[in-house]
Amino acid sequence: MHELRTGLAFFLLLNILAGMVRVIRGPTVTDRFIVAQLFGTTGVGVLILLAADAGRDALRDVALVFALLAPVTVVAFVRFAVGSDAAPGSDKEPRP
Amino acid sequence: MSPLDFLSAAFLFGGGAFCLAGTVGVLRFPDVYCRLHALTKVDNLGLGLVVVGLALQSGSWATALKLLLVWFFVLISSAFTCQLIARAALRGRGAAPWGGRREP
Amino acid sequence: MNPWAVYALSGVAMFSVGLVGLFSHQHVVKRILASNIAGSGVLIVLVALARRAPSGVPDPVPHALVLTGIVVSVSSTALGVALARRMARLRADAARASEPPPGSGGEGP
Amino acid sequence: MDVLLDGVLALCLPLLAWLVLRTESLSQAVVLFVAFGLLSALGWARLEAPDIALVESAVGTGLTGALLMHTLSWTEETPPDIRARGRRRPWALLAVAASTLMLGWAVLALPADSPGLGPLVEARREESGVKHPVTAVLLNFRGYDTLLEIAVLLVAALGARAVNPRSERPTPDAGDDPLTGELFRMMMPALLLVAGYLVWVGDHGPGGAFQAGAILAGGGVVALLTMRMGPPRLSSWQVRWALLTGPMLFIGVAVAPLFTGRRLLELPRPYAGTLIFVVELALTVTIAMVLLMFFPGTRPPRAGAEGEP
Repeated sequence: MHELRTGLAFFLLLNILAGMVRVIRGPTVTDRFIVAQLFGTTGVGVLILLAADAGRDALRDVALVFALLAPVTVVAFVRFAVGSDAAPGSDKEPRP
Repeated sequence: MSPLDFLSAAFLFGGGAFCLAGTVGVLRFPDVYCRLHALTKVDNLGLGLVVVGLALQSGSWATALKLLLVWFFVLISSAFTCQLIARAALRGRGAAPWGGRREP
Repeated sequence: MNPWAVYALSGVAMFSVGLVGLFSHQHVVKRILASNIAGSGVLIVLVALARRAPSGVPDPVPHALVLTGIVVSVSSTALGVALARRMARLRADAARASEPPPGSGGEGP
Repeated sequence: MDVLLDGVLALCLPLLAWLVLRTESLSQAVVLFVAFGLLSALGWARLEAPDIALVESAVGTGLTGALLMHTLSWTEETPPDIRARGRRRPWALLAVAASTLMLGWAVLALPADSPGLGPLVEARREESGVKHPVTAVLLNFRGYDTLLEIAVLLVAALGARAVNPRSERPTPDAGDDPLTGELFRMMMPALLLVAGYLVWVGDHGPGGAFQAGAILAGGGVVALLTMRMGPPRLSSWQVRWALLTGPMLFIGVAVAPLFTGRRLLELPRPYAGTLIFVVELALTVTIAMVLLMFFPGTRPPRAGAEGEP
């Protein structure tokens, strides 16, 4: 079972590396940020796979923290992408 | 390999397949909104199957519940992430949604 | 080539990449990123060396030092970024003051 | 399979670092830097350093990414350092390559199995009052480092606040947007719960004040960036007390043994555990407030020249 888990963790790591292509090629900032979020989730997957080994339970807390702090970067990105004059994501038209 | 291990291995493979699908989706899809769609697939299904697979072989309810908690938080943040990014892309940078024609 | 050596070499490579980046970029935020990367490289070398303990349990003292190192590097990054913001604002004010007010008097400095 | 995983991870860390610094556009560099933080957290996990992976993920990826992204709207997009590319002399590259090789050789020349200070810490761990060796080292055996580290954090927070004085308070109700509002309402209880858990678990497992403080600061940042909360103003007494509780309590605990004939920072054995826990709680509040003060409330400069950020 350890081999299967480590193999899958390695496979997910290859997924992260494959995602690098979109980061380099990504035309807009939003594309790059989407890939960063994809890395976050795949990273959580790798961490919980590694956490299943003996004595590595603390890695689940690391995955928990990753999952919790993902929105922080998203909100910062939204604030940057929408431009700071409009209140981020408010439905009303951005005030002049 | 007990039947439980076979089942959890199947779930793990499923999870890996969805992660692959999500990554390929983010690489191949033509515009921001399709890629967002692919991103959230990795969040809920890819990670979900991996979590279920690990919970099966974790052998203790506490670990299984913690894994489900991690997945629950990822689900919440992924739902909001997708919506916020889509709106930011539509309003801020004005990335036009893909018109359906094959790009070269 | 046991695992700790692989990470130690990777840390050394990161340190030199960060160093090169630090000196070859003019943009402030780029240099802050470069110094962060060089710092991470040093920390990875330190923890990789801590993992050589034959008893399998890695040595906790470098872990505590690196933990402190990461927090200090984050606070130095934050201060550097605050200074970068200040420079950008001063540059913007200077640009606004020097350019002739367009047509209807434009916005105040 | 383990060797493969370690090898690829160790290989692509410097590769990603080089990628971060090679890109021209700043936003791409910042996003790549967030991905780099994630991969280094995986590296810490593989190096059996869960504490550091925890701090890296909480502080490095969570807050530094948000801080850099937040700064992007201030600084111009394509930095004017294209000329730097042409100036790279071959000698400089040769010197760097030589020094890297020397460093690599020096690291490999070290003895392959030196036990380090692990056995020493293990022998004295009961005296420290906590079961987790890293917390024992951090807050008891080398409490001096942590005390000075808190001072560094305070100085950085005051410096960042001094450099951006005009942080006028954005109207908190400007962003009555249902989406981020709901996100904030859902996230805060989870963040508080996990922060409390991490402070408590620091006693016998990886966790502690820095990770918990960073998580609280993450919640604060979401509130700050969605205009639910103005930036913490130094003039309000709550902010000052929040900034001072941690260091003052830690200094108090450090100096108290002097009066009973012991040396500085020599925590009395029976109460060491509870003292450490109380100090960590106070430090969590301070660290959360310090990390929150790094985020300004000011608007980016609306100069005509810059136009679209």
